Amino acid sequence: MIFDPTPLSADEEALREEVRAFLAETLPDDFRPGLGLGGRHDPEFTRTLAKRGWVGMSIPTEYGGAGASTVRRFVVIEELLAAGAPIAAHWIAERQSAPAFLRFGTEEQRQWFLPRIAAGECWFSLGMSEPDAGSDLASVRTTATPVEGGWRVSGTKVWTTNAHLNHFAAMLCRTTPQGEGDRHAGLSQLIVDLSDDGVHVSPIPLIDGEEHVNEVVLDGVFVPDERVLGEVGQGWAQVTAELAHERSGPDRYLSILGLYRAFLDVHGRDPDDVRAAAIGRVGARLWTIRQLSLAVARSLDQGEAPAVEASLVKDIGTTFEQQVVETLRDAAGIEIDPGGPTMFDRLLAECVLNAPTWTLRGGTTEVLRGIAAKALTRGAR
Amino acid sequence: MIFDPTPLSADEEALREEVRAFLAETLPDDFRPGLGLGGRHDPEFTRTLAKRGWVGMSIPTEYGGAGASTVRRFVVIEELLAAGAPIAAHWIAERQSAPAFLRFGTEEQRQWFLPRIAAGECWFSLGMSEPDAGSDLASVRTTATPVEGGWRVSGTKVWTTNAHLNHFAAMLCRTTPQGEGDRHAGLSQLIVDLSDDGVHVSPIPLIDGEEHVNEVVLDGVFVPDERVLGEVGQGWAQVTAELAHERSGPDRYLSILGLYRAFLDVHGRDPDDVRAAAIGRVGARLWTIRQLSLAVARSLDQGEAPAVEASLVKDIGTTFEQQVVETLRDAAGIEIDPGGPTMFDRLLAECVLNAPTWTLRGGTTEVLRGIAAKALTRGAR
Amino acid sequence: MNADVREAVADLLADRVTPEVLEAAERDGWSAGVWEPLHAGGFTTVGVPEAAGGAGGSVAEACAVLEAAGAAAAPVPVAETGLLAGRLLAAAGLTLPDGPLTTGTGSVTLADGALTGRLARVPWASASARIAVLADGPDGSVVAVVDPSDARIAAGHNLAGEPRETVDLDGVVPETTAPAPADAADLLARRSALARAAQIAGAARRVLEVTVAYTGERVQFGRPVSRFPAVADHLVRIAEQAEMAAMAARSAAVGAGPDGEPAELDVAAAAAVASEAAGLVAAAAHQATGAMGVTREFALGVLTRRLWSWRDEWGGERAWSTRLGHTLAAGGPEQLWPTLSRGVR
Amino acid sequence: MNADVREAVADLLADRVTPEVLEAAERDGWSAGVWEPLHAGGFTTVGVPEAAGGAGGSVAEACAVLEAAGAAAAPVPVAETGLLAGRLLAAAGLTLPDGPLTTGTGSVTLADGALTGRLARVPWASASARIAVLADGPDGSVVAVVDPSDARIAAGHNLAGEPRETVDLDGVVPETTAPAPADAADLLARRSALARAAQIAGAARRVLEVTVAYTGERVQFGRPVSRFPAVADHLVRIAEQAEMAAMAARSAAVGAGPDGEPAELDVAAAAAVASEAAGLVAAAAHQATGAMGVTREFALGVLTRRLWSWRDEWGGERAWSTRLGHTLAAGGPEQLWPTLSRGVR
Repeated sequence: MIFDPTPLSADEEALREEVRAFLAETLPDDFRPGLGLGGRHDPEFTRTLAKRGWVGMSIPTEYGGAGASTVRRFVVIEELLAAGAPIAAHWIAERQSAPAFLRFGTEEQRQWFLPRIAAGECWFSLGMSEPDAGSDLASVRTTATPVEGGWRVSGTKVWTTNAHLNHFAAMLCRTTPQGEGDRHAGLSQLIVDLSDDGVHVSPIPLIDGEEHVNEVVLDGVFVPDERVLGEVGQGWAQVTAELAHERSGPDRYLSILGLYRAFLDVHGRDPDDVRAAAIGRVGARLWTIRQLSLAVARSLDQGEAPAVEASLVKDIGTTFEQQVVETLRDAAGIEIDPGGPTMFDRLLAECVLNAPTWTLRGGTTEVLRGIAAKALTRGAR
Repeated sequence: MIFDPTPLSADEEALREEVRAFLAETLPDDFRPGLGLGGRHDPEFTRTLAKRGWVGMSIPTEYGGAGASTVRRFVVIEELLAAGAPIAAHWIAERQSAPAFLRFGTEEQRQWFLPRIAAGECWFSLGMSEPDAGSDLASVRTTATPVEGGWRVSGTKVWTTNAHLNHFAAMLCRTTPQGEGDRHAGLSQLIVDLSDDGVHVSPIPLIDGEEHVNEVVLDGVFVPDERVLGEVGQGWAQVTAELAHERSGPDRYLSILGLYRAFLDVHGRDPDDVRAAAIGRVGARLWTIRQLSLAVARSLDQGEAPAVEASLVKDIGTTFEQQVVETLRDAAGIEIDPGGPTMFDRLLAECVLNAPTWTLRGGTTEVLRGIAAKALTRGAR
Repeated sequence: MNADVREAVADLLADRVTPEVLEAAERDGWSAGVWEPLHAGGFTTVGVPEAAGGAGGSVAEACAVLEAAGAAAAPVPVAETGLLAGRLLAAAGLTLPDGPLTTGTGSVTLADGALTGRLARVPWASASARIAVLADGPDGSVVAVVDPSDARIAAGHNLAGEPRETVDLDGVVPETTAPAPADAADLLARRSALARAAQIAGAARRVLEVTVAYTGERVQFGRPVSRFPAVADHLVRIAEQAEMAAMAARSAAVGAGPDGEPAELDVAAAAAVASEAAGLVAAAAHQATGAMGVTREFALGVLTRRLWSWRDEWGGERAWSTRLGHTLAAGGPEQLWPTLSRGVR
Repeated sequence: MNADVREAVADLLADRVTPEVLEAAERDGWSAGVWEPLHAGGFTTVGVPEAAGGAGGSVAEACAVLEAAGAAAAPVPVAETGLLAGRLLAAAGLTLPDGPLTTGTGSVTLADGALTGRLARVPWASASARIAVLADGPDGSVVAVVDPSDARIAAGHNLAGEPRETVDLDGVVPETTAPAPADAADLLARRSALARAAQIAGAARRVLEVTVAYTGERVQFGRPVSRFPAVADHLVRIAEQAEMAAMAARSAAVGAGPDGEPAELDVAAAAAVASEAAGLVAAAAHQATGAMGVTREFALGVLTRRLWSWRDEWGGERAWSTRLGHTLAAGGPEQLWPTLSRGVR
């Protein structure tokens, strides 16, 4: 372990400038940056990005993508997240679903889904969590029963972000009843069309007052065989591979950039030493974590599989994000005012309410540390 | 749980003033306060204290003690620790051994040991830990074999503070070979005379350069039957009861008082806001934890058994002490200089090197939190 | 005694502050249905002398009420009516108007019999019958009683949806005025901070109960999640911080004595400790309860949104720590331990 | 490249820095037996141009040496000889004297050809062949070379027993002087802080190895203690902080480019991150290893005493964070992200 820092090539730097210029031109001056899971759901913005080739960048050109490296995608994603751009519409489709089709999908699925994803026209949700399951993703009770030409799916999924807006969800289902043995056996991923009549989506209101996550009840939804993703019975292996994919990207340390920038704007003019120290603390760690995350991306491009490193970086990143909120709040020394006059006021309120969820996405702190601890102690024996 | 604050009576306050006046008179002006385990080993000081009735205070008058309440003892101990007075000679004898004799000892043992402890003439060490045992105190390998009129003890004890200076140690020994079942069965406490020829004491040098903890090798030491403490085979129950006794006293939050006072002296004159905040943080928590600790003492006097509360207070206290060292170091913003010109320089160096041990005494953080968690979740079902 | 008060208020609120009532209060600005029985029971003016129309009792008893109200997340100005506005009026020799009261900080001037100025983030202003205003008059500081309908009030909330409104006084003629004691502003600030510390202590304690119950019932990988060491660790931290907050708030309150005001040092310590505890408790509880904890249906968010709000109202951890630090530093090293070990009265 | 350097130095030091050598070095002030092979291998002046008598190479390669030296706890002035004194001399156009070198900060004046003033906490002053002194001369800043035997040197140490001595110059005639570049002091401070960050990164990494090995071997309650969740958690934290320190130090070093100096912002970030990591790593390692960890015989204390010392030398976490914060604040919100996302070169 322990990566070396990786420089960006001139090409990669040029790409960054290009994205930056595009965003400066496109986003309004008083734009309120989105935090956390990548900003608001804005189909128009997603399509505009797609026209530039910045959606589904790592999809090969033969399927309508840019066939870009992990690092080039990193550069674009980083700028979009840094600006808090409204990328929620294509976020899951591009980060999770496209790679899954490439690894596990049929040629037909690739040809149908990937060009649509790259065009920003096909949006995905995740269908993993179930009520009372928590981080125990294997305790799946949603069942898919084989029927003529496909499967009939019934069950309930929760924490399904933007299911009321997106087109599809890859749902983890039990395709063979659970036996005595391996709890991970008998699971499969089925692509459910969220516009199907048997799909009932209702919002789960959160403490921040938002209603973008949903409960999705599947009431005998028919999924044809050609919409099974990967192998029947291999759902668990596929899902864990996907989770590893989403671990260490810039979304693990940039949720707070909007807040940080607003702090500088509102409380960072000629700051006293308390505020300066807070600004410096956040900056130093952000600068470092960014290099760690970039190093993981580069290593993926070099064909390595830095799963443990990615877990560490994710844990470092999300812990950092939560600390930043506390550090800046303390340094500001103000009452939190959700309707306050400054961008910092409003973003601080949003961050305080949302920060608890940042360590839940993509494996809780405990799960991540478990993975890392196992690798560390295995290395030693 | 959750205690009410308890006021001190006029009598108790008067006692405090008396101790304070005594210390002001007795300790030299440039006195360097002892940290952590209660200051230096000074038989002369211990005897002087004993003449005032401040050693073994809770020993009943019929055995030569003051028969004082837990709170009165709290008051005296608190002042001694606040001053960093050199009380190591009688510390264990008075905190652990005297209560153990009262609870488990024979009348003969009480009459022999207790007056000597109260006179400051009989000093004890603890003989619990063994090499490679860590917090697993039950993995005792020191064996006591029955012989004519007593026991013959062989084995090795470690982390035995001041065994080279003290008179006795209550050694936890295996008196029945370990069977398949309960690892805690077959243990007994034997009072070993540390001046015995079979006792070989050698120092364990620590990273702070001090040599006050020892390895004690027992090489067939004879212990007569009348020096068995409590019942043969009940050693485990006795030892855990003792541990509970030592949990939540003022030694859990006053290790750092000397450092704190020196910070005020050296870096606290007209402090900037960073240093003022540090001073206030430490003060606010110290003030609060002291009330918690005092509430435990009062509740003991009222016949309650606040074992869980005591664990929480100990955990809060030792965590606090470690944080204080970091808080004051950060606020001072200096290089640590063990031979530096100020008392703060010297105490900071000592604290940084010693702080790691503060969470080890009397049950590690993990053990304490385990006790507390069990009680919390039991309460809920 | 204090325990009896806490229990009485807890019992009274137990079935009244339901999730539905809380949702309604966020829409309506407060809950009359919660206020009425508290007021009828005399709990809204505990700590205000009977001579001034209050229910009498000490600051400690008032804080006992606030602990219970905090634990229940009661959406009513009970702190504001009694310890804050009530005692402010009483100290100026005024009699309490009936109904909910509030007060706030800001710069207000009394000239030619009319008040001009702005009060920022006044709790429950619109819902109050009267606002007690501390103003600069021609002959010094005065306490004035204002009808909120005479003021311009702009909406505002804290994270918990409790009203925190901007009150503009553009030449408002007060109903009554009286000269304020010299230390009125400072004592008000102390009681305000202490009130929030007591509310935090109550809410933190309730968070512990909610979290212990949930993690004890919820089964994952075949056993209650409270048995997982990481979760158990969170529970212990919550318990520790709840104890710290409660002991700090109670010590400062008891230290005020039967008729007195809380000491500056005690309030500073209590506010600093409770403010920090609020954040640690909320974070640990959400970490322990996972996704369920952040849903609006679950009991936790109601409490944590209050903890996140209250910890900074009338000064947060850093502000009070800094103030306390300057005071302790001014006393010098010799006075440090005698000051900190001064017992509660 | 940097990895090769690290490995070469690690191999060279592996059998040489034994517990006995370390104990002896604490008594004697340094270890000639460790110095000689490092010096002979050219590793003590990496990063100093060959033209000035150094071994050449970049700041990044010099830091690679320091990481390995830090991991081995090598009791010799390798940072001081190369990156600090060596480059200071080279920048003034001077050629390096042979043997260990050092430098320090303080107020020193050159007048009538003689140096007067005091340098505080100079590392390895007595053990050095020469001290490079930055002084105020009549025509501006100069770099002067002093023989330590011409100075009055008062003993002093850091927590690890490494010499940190007070050097008094009472009219000492230097061997050589040369005008110093305008930014010599600032660049020296940056390289000094970066050097310690690199040493911290190396030591932190080694702490991880030592702690993982010990907790993996040590059995308690029938299984290795590294399997206990609390201990495993400490191991992960150590790994995370070691990664942070290493990435920060390496990024700042690589950012200096082939011949350049490290950027202020990079050094500030690296120093702040490494300084904080040092404390966290030491605390977690001692928590994981318990009583054994604090004995002088065990390998951990050698490293943690260095971490506790190095983190504050040439400025600690708060000092560098504050400096970085003022710089970032001066750039304003628009420049914040462009500045932080500037890649390493």
